[in-house]
Amino acid sequence: MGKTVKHVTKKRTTAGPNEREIVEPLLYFMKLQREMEDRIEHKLYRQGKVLGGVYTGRGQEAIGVAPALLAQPGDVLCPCHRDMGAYLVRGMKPPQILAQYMGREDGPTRGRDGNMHMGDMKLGLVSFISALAAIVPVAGGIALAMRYRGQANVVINWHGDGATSRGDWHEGLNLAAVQKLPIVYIINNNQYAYSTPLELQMPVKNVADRAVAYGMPSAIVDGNDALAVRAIAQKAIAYARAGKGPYMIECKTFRMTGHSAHDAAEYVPKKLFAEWAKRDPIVRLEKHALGKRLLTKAEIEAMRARVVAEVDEAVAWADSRPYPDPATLLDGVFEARA
Amino acid sequence: MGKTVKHVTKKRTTAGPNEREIVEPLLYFMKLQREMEDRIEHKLYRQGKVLGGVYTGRGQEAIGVAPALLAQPGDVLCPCHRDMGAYLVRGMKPPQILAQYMGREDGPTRGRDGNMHMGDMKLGLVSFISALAAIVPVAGGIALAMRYRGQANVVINWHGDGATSRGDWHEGLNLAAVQKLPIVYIINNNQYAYSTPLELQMPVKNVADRAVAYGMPSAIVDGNDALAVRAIAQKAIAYARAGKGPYMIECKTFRMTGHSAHDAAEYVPKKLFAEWAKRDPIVRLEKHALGKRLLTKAEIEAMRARVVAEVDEAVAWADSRPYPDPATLLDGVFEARA
Amino acid sequence: MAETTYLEAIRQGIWEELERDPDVFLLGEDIGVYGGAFKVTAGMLEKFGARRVMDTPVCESAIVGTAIGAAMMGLRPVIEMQFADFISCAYDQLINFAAKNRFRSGVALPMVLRAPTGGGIHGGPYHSQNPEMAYVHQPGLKVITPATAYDAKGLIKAAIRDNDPVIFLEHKLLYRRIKEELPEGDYTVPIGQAAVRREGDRMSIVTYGAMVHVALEAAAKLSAEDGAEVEVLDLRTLMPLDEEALLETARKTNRLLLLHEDTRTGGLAGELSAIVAERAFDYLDAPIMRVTAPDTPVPYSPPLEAAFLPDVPKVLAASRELLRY
Amino acid sequence: MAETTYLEAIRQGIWEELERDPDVFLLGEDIGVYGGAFKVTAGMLEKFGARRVMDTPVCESAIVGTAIGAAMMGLRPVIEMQFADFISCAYDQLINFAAKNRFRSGVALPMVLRAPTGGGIHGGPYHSQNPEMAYVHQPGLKVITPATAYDAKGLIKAAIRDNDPVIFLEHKLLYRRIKEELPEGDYTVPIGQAAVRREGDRMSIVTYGAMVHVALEAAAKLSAEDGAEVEVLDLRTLMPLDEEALLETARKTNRLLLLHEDTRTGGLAGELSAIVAERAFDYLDAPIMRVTAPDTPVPYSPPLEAAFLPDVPKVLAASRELLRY
Ligand SMILES: Cc1ncc(C[n+]2csc(CCOP(=O)(O)OP(=O)(O)O)c2C)c(N)n1
Ligand SMILES: Cc1ncc(C[n+]2csc(CCOP(=O)(O)OP(=O)(O)O)c2C)c(N)n1
Ligand SMILES: [Mg+2]
Ligand SMILES: [Mg+2]
Repeated sequence: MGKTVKHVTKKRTTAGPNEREIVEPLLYFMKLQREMEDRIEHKLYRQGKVLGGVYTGRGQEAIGVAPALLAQPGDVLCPCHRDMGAYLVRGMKPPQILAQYMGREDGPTRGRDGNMHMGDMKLGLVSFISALAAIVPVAGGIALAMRYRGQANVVINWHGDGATSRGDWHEGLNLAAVQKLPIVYIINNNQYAYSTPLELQMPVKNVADRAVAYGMPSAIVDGNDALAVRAIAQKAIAYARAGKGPYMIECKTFRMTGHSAHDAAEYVPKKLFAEWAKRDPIVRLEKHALGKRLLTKAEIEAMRARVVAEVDEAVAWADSRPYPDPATLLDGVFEARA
Repeated sequence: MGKTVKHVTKKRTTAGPNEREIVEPLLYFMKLQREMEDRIEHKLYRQGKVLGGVYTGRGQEAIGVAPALLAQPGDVLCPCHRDMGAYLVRGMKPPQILAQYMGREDGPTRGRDGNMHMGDMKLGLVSFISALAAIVPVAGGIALAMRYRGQANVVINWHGDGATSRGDWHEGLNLAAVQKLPIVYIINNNQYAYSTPLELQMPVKNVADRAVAYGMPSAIVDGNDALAVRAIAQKAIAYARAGKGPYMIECKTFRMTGHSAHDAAEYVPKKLFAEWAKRDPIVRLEKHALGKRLLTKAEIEAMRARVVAEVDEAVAWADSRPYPDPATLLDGVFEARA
Repeated sequence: MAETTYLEAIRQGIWEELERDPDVFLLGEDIGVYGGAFKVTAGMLEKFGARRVMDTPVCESAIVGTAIGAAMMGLRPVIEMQFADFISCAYDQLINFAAKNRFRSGVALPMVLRAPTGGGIHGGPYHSQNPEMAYVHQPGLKVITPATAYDAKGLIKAAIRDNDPVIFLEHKLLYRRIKEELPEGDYTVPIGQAAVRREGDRMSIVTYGAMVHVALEAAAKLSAEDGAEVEVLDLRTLMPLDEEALLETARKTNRLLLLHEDTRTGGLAGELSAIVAERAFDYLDAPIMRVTAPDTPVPYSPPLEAAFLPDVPKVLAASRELLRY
Repeated sequence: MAETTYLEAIRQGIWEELERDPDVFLLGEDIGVYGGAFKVTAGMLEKFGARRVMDTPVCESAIVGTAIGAAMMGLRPVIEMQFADFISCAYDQLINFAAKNRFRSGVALPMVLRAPTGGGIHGGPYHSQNPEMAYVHQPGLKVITPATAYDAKGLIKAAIRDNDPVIFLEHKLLYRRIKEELPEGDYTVPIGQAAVRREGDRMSIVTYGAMVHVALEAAAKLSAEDGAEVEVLDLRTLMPLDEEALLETARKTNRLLLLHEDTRTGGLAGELSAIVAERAFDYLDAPIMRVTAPDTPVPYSPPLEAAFLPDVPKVLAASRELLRY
């Protein structure tokens, strides 16, 4: 009755030919996410312009950005609260995103919801809800619709380690696996669910150990290595697109912040922050790009400046936009009557 | 990253020394369950004396009876709808059970609920609810209470293959495994959930393959071999009792009936019934007992007669009992005020 | 023409929508080979194939989640919960994901959740519940409770064509007990319109689902025995609620009896009473009365269940009290 | 003596019960090392140890199920849901297992589920909800909604000592915003008793939770500006409901304004209205009015949220209309 759980582990740090064309957008979108989130957390939130909970993906940007860059038109992305990069890649614009955070009329939810709780089906972006893992069976339904229509598309569904403890996660993965739906699950294992460390969440060493319960291939990857994430995501997406069924990727990473802006993360041993700071995915990719002469220092500096300017402009625009009209509050609960 | 899933498979058909003392109660309670359920399904239900859904464990009796016989005082049993044998072993009496089925005042739920939806905490028997797998985290809470109180007791929790698709199953197993709670899960894999065959339920060959997701030891056993079920249950109970955590046992078996009394099971290939009829656990144990001269033909015949007489008497008694007084309907929703 | 049962009417409605619209598909436990626990989907797998009639594992939350995802993509999933009691396992998906999706993101979810509700079959606490209020109370869900075969067919078709998530509650006691001749061909019944089932001037009984038949029987008795003509209003849809029809009958008869099989506290009757007390207070000549199940789980034993369920004698007693007031 | 906040009052109450009764223990997400999302359980892990303060994975249904099992064995689990919005993930365990256990099997479940509810902190659709009606409507659950620090402490202690499952809803807006001096030593507040917070004769506002403070502010204004003395009844417990206190104030002032932060249709106000329309109809001099949130999800953006939430101006407008009637 023995059975072997095999995890494909990718640690590749090279992207093969055309590497510059691959690295440049990776770096750009990771930087853009970083700058957006820094601005939101360190400026707008403290200024009281962004309200409610603020969650960032600082240090985890590779996980959202790299797979999103591989998605094709018609593919659908279901990111979670630390995956702003996926939204940016897919074409949601910084001004819109900031309008969302600031509760303005021009955000994708028109002030109805906040932070990353937004989507745009025209861009293939689904608005997740707070209940962790509730998106997982929904992602399955989207994949089912693709197959129903005979489209060779896939769903990419991100979530954290903590979400894997929930019933919806199990039900969603099981149904997707029984039905061999085209989904890639990308799990950011940042070692905490709020204040709860892995050993209080799960009795296994790796989230990917659970893929065997669904007869699903899985891989574990260094989530702070953008090229490694890209390589395995490419494989997983191809697998799902070929109709072979779902694929699970566990990205080992670390949450370089508290759970949200109000959380000082005193429960996290300080040395872990120091250790993981050395593995910053942006710094690593820059080094790689410089070392392999894919980008010059000047180009990287120009990219930084561009990102800052974009975010400056986006903030100014979003902040100039009006709040939604309270008279519209009742609209949109149901379809408007003809 | 390789990891090996190992299932301990027990196919032992001998119980070692004192075998007669082991085989006799096993056979008696299996026969008693069979007779009770035959009477309920083929007589009382057709006579309209038992109402609602009627589910039997015909052909699966070893799975409820053998582990229950190993339970000690203070252990708590959480059986499901096909495990009447576990109730009988634990001391719930046939007259009471029949009063329950017949909606009489004297059933353990006083007519509030029907069929196997009953319990008696004094006997260590928990009343499960219909929602499949809802009992699983509840079993965990009971086990937690045992540990909280420093009792070296265990919980035995039965359910079917179908229940393993539900979120509560996952949440319950995960929490039990994280907390190393003293629980033995006994899964009757009878190859169907209502009309749904295994391949539409789960993407793995064995339910026990899923134990690896919870870092939990597991075993697969021939569920129609009472002594084999007993042997592995003994091991699992010892493991849990020693504080090592939960243990999963998958019993391969077959549902020798429709899902419930109204279901002709036309979706089940006829030949499967024929095949599995040959493996009837009662017939097998009788053969074993006769072959090893543990019991004589006369003893087995006497046992049969005793069981029939007991059930005759129980039916007569239950049928003589009154229905609950409708004036009591409102009682017991909340604690009665002093 | 032959008469069609309530169950067969729903089956026909779904069947016709499957034929009419290739985006309609079914999802649920035992709906395929078995044809559903109550056989509402019998024959559909054979006719439409596994792509459109999909058997699932036992995973209510994932079934609803899958429907949400498919609906987001423009498909029109019609899902079956084996008993309405098990909708609770998918509660979060329904009230938090399905109900709020359009409001939050502007994306329509054209999906229908069907489930058999109600008591009277000795199903006990877990096969007899009436869960409508959990969903009526959640902004963003429509809730439909047909009482006749005609409505069952017309409303299931309207529900499938609706662009919002619909909870479609079929009273299992009616499945095979009521029937009527149905018109040939396609028709729908508009969502959100109540129907006066019997005209009267002395008092009104406002109800829905299986209780419509109890109300009609009581009204007939009150006419025959008491000479009192009682109006019976069948709400048909609980959300959106036909407030105008409710107010109209209240203003007409000035005496209101609210009747439902669901338990009392927090049941729909409270909401109906509040609407009338707010908007037609001056028309009332008597207290608004409620006949409902008491605040207990649904009991299994026949005499307990009979005591639990509203029935004709209970409605008669309350009506006579109201008429005397 | 120093004043104690609402939050600190709950914390004290739990702390004292942990000290008093070794069968009391806590279970929830991030309640240990972190002390809970709102810090209600801060310091308890350090003081009482991991046996009695247990951090769990993110699994609401299993948390409730675990509490049910432990309570069956006679322990007294007090569980925390991080936000009341997530109780929905455990809905089935609550309404089907916890609520019905005593009725079905006679086994008591002394357990408490605590959760922060309500809006006003720009938490958006998933961190602002008021889920009380899902549980008030389910026979077998008690539902408590304290409005003051005194009550919060007295009621959490009463809830922990109660032998039935209790849903204890803490309004997060009150956590740090209100405080008062508390008596020294042990006290409880009886479950099921409303409190008149302000006496009046012209009309009554019946409410609970954070809205008690809105009602009091409005009543003060009506006294000062309109010379109208308005009675304010704080229900404190929604199930069991203090019907007598409700009827008494209705009979006294003859004009009723029902106020809650929960959405309108199917909200508690409907139930209250029905009770009064049934049992005190002849005392009413005016329609029963409701001020509630509208039937939408809770919006995030400040002006939308302000439009959504009942507030003093809205209560004043409705009160003046009622007083004029
Ligand atoms: C069902 C549910 N319970 C609780 C929460 C509160 N909550 C929000 S995020 C979070 C931790 C999530 O951990 P993980 O999935 O690992 O994601 P991370 O934030 O670490 O990326 C919790 C408990 C929630 N959103 N949903
Ligand atoms: C949550 C839930 N959904 C649906 C049902 C209806 N139902 C009752 S038993 C059953 C099949 C159970 O299959 P399994 O767990 O394999 O047990 P078996 O009956 O085969 O022993 C179903 C679908 C239920 N009881 N609970
Ligand atoms: Mg995490
Ligand atoms: Mg089975």
